[in-house]
Amino acid sequence: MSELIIKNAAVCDPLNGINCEKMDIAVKDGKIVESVSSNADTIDAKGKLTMAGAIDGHTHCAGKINVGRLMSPHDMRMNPVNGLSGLQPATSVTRAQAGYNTPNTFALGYRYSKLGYTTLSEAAISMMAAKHTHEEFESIPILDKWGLTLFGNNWQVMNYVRDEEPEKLAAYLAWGLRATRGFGIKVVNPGGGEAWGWGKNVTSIDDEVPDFDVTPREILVELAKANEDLNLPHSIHVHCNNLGKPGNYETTLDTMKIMEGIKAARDRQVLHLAHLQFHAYAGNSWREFESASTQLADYINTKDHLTFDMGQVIFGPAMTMTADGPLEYSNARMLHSKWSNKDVELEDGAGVVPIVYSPKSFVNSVQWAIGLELALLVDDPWKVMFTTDSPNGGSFVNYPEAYSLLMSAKKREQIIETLPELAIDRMVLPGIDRELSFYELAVMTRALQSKMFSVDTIGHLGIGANADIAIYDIIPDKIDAGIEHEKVKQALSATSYTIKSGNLVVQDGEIVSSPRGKTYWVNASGRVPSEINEVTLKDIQNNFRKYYTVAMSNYVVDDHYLPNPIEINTQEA
Amino acid sequence: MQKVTLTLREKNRIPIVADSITPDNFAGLSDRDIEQIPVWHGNSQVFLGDIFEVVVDGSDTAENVVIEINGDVSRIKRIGQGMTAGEIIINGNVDMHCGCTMSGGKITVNGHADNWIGCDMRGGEIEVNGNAKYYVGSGYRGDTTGMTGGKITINGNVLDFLAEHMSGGEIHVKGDAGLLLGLANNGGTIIVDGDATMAAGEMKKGLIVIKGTVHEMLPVYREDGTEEFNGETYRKFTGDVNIRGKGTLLIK
Amino acid sequence: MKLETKLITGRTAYQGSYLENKTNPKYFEECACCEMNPEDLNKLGVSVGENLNVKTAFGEVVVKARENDGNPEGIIFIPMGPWSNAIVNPDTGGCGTPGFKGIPAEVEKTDKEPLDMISFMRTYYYQ
Amino acid sequence: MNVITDAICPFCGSLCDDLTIKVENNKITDIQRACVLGHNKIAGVTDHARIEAPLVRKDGELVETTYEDAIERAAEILVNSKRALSYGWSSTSCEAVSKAIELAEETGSVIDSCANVCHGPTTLAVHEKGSPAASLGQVKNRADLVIFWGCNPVHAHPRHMSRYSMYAKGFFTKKGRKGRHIAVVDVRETDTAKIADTYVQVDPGCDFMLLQAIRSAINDNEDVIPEIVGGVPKETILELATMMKEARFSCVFYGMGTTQTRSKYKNGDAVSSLLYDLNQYSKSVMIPMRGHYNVTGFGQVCNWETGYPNAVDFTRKFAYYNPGETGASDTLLRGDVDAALVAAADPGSHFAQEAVKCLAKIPLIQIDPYHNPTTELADIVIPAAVVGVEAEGTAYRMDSIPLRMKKFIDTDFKSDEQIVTDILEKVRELKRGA
Repeated sequence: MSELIIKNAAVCDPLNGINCEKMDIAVKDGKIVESVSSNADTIDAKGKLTMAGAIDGHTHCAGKINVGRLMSPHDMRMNPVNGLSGLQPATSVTRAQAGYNTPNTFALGYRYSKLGYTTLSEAAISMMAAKHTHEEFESIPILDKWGLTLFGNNWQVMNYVRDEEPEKLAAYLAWGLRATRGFGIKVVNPGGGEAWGWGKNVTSIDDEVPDFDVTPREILVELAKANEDLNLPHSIHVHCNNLGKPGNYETTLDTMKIMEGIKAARDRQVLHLAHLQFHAYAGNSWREFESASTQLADYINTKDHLTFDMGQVIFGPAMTMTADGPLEYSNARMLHSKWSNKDVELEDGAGVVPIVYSPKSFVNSVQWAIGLELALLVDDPWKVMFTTDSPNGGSFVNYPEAYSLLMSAKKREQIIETLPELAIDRMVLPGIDRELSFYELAVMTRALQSKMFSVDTIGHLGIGANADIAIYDIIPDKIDAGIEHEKVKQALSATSYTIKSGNLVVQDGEIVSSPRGKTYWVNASGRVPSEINEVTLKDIQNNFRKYYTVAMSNYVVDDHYLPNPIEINTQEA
Repeated sequence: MQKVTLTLREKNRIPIVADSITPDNFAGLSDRDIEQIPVWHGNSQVFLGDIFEVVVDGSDTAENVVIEINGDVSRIKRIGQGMTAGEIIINGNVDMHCGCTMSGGKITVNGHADNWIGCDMRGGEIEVNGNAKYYVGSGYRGDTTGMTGGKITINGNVLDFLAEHMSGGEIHVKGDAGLLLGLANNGGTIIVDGDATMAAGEMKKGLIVIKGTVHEMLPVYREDGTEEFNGETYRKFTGDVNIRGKGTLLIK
Repeated sequence: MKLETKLITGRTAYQGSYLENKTNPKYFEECACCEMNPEDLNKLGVSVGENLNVKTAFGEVVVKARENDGNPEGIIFIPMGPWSNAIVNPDTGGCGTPGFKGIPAEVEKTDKEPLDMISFMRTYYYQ
Repeated sequence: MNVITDAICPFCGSLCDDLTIKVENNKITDIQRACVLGHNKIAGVTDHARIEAPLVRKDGELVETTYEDAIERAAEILVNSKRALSYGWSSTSCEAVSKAIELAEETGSVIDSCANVCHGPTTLAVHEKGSPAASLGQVKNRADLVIFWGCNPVHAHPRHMSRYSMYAKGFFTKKGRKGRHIAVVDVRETDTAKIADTYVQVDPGCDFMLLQAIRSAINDNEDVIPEIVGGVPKETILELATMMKEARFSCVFYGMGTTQTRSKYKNGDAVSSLLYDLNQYSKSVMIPMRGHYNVTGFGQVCNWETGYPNAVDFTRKFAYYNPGETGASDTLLRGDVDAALVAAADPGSHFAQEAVKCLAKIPLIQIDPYHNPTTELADIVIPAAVVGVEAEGTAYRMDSIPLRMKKFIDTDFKSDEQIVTDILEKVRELKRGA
């Protein structure tokens, strides 16, 4: 029976409509409760900004990040963000840490915790290598995790879409989520990954996928429908076609529009667009490259069926990693950089390419602006999830830098002044004076995630929620974030206290304990009629017999890999 | 002027990592201060005074500090790492990473140097009066820019991977070089008075001159007439053609 | 007569089959041997099963002669194992990995017998 | 009788997962579908001479002791060392590797895997250029051209060819071997070369030159290629380049012939650069032929736990990595380690003589199921269960696909994972006492 009371906190908890109000928070057995006994441990928060533990809803923290590590031993030595990067020796509480964009698992856990994060959503589980993702999850201390399973280039998915067999499609998705212990459906460059099997790509949602007689449009729509049929907690999570190409905003708009008619099974979006910044480019070539954030924001402001995340760019070295294999090859050719590729039979692919975003580059500067523009031009913060698509746009350790940009027009102005003139012409950021409040920041980093992933125990501080709490050294009513942006950045870089499931894990910016986290997964098999399940299983078995190089029984992730599971059953929801 | 003399007390086998031996760190310190600077000996921390007899004469700023090291320091790594000024004279063989990341000052090795001497060098000067081993003036694992400035002179021979990923500065080897020197050169100048094998792959820009014989010329350079260098005529090759490189390779 | 060759070492299925069974005399038989082109054997006047002394800059070892017409003349092959590794190039080249292939080696006939595993380890490594 | 299907073979990096094992009274009575290497290893669990009990060297002879005593002595050696080497961990589970890394960190040791004498240079090549790779099923389902460069799967990976590469039939490759061109590049006509469609014989140590020449041909720079490169005529080089450009999907499988020879990691680097250009014309990937069944797994675990894939030096409490300095062979050749822990590997057989001499001089702890040349040098010998036969655990195939190895029979021997856990606990106890 562990009890804790946090006194005099300035609580910012949007899901419960609380905006920096002075309150006490009681914790018992890892949950937030009404009250605790007088024996409870006490933390005096002294009016400090107190939020639920933050949730990174789109990060690359396990799985192909290991390819990034292998490509960049120099990243381990990089130390641009003091205390949150570089080589750090082991202590009596912590293991040795290394890295910046691709830190080791221990550093990931400790550093996210120092920023006040308590839950991570890995953006892509490769089905066949799912055990790997779960092994890394297990090795990341403190935080809870889940992962989204890649389905957008899967042969069986494309076959069912082509053959118009929505029930079997749903059955296969449920099987796949169970086999990989995944949380939701991730779609990356639908159809393009299969084309990349032959070194090709698709260029619009209506291109035909070679050999499969389907289009990205059909894949997207059918997956979205099946997602709702299965009553999954999250919507489909889409990385659109044409990422990173000038003029791609039209493909992005097309993708948003085809989802308008889909009916949500739950109180949430039917489409989440990942790292929208990379999909918000106008112009027909790199010379004409310019921001299309207005075009996208104008559309999003009139619709309620979708959410997106920023994919903010941070100047400096980053590591791009994505299931979008053809994109990474063209990145590598364009940047003359290292290139790793990893196609997975019958399923999907991946690529990893290092990048440096330079404020001297006109393209990089516009990219930097677009992420901020999208977050500031979309009126409703409940549609905007904060991310850098870590480490694609930049490492998560730079989140406080990006927060302070969102909260201070002055800081943005100071940076814009230093950018190439051509870049300033191609962005809309200089005309935007909106500054986000702590409340809005809490929406984008906590509350929205709770809603869009339908996990009601995290992302807020109401009674019954998990006691995942971040307390920052900021007195909200005594600071003007617009002016004192540097102070805000510093305070958000290291919590005074991070509490994970009721355990104190960070105190005064240092790790004080390192408990194990839990892994969420979604069991949707209850939504599949048994006769459909049977015929679908026959198709799955057939694929294993003929085409896979592993046996079906060795493919599925067994309980061993989830020692602390949280199973979300969609039948019960 | 401040002269610091370090005399090795006893030769070690388990490596000592002595990146603290730089004029920058010693400037203005007394012998007692220097003796108390911690260094790693294997997995335990010891002090410079445990390893060396320390004699200090005078006190001055880094650019006027001369450190003389006596004894066989062939198992003492990282001497002069990151130094910005002053001078180090090593009277004996020295272990790996000597003078790596240095940006100013001078290191003289009166003996042989081990691998990675002058890696990631930014400026200053290194002279080795014996041989040096692998990766002289190269970049570290994963980095795509190695040495960017300064000058390294090796009066003897060097082994393989000389100046990998070099992108500035100058290296002069008076003896022979091993395999694959100057790989991925991006703006540095490398002169080898002796022979070399498979020189200069993936050169983007820069100059590599081999005065002796090039064994096994890589099939990635296009012959482009002749060029004078220091009063002598060389066959000029341009490449690496596969990366549309503009590097110049001069050979006899 | 001495033959100047280049030594290649590596896996064979036979050596691999005894990888977890190295006290077995078959492991010794499958490793303490040298595959050569028949022409090279002729030049040395050695028949299959006779003994060869193979010497490099890094050591020497006695192994049994075998024939393999897949080896070009001048290239000899000894399966990986204590015998081959007594004569490979230990230098890691600044990259961590010794030179197990392409080592200049001098081969000649010998009357000495190859040492079995335990005798070999004791002879080479017990001082 | 217990029949275990889809059993995973714990021998080579092919990690075949279609074996059927029959067990009666805790004895393996039948092994189906394994190659000779896998069969001998699995059958050998009962046939071969095991290390029956923990051993400790007294007056030059190994004498029996208890697990407890051996583990305590091992812990003492590690705690008292200034810089110990922990080596091997490639024929064991990822779970054991993870514990071994924790032990190395706790004791301020250097830890390295068998990649040190195998595909270590491949890792260095990835640092330079990345790795354009694919899962083996991509080759099975798509490849119309397979190139084996410096590898000999007939001997080293016998079922690779039928399951993944040469003969495998897949969705776009229904004709199997008939629809697929096989090329071998090697210094000698191996048994793999003998069954290939094209055999290119390169002079020893000239792989780098040849790869550069092919790259020049791919990029239409034929004019810079001389008439012969590394013993290979220009005509053949141009043919190879055309073959690669015209293939729909090609894969270069590369082995020790590229890593252990002259130019070392630059050969893998050159393959990668070649593919970087080739993919503008034709899909092409490269996959290393990894030897030990879980040497890939060591690299994976070590990479996510420390940031580096092997050769990690914890003497200064943080992870420091630099093959050439922190590799197992480097440390032994320089004699700059003062104790060694060897597990699931046999450096006594597979290291160069100079390195083995150092091992013979320092306190050496061995964890292994079998008596091997390393045992001859060891001071403490701790017998272990055979992972993949007597203990379960995770392993990664050569293409980094993870599989969970099964346990076929029970044993009284401790698993590697358990032994390391016990040593780690004892080390912590000793350090607390000190």
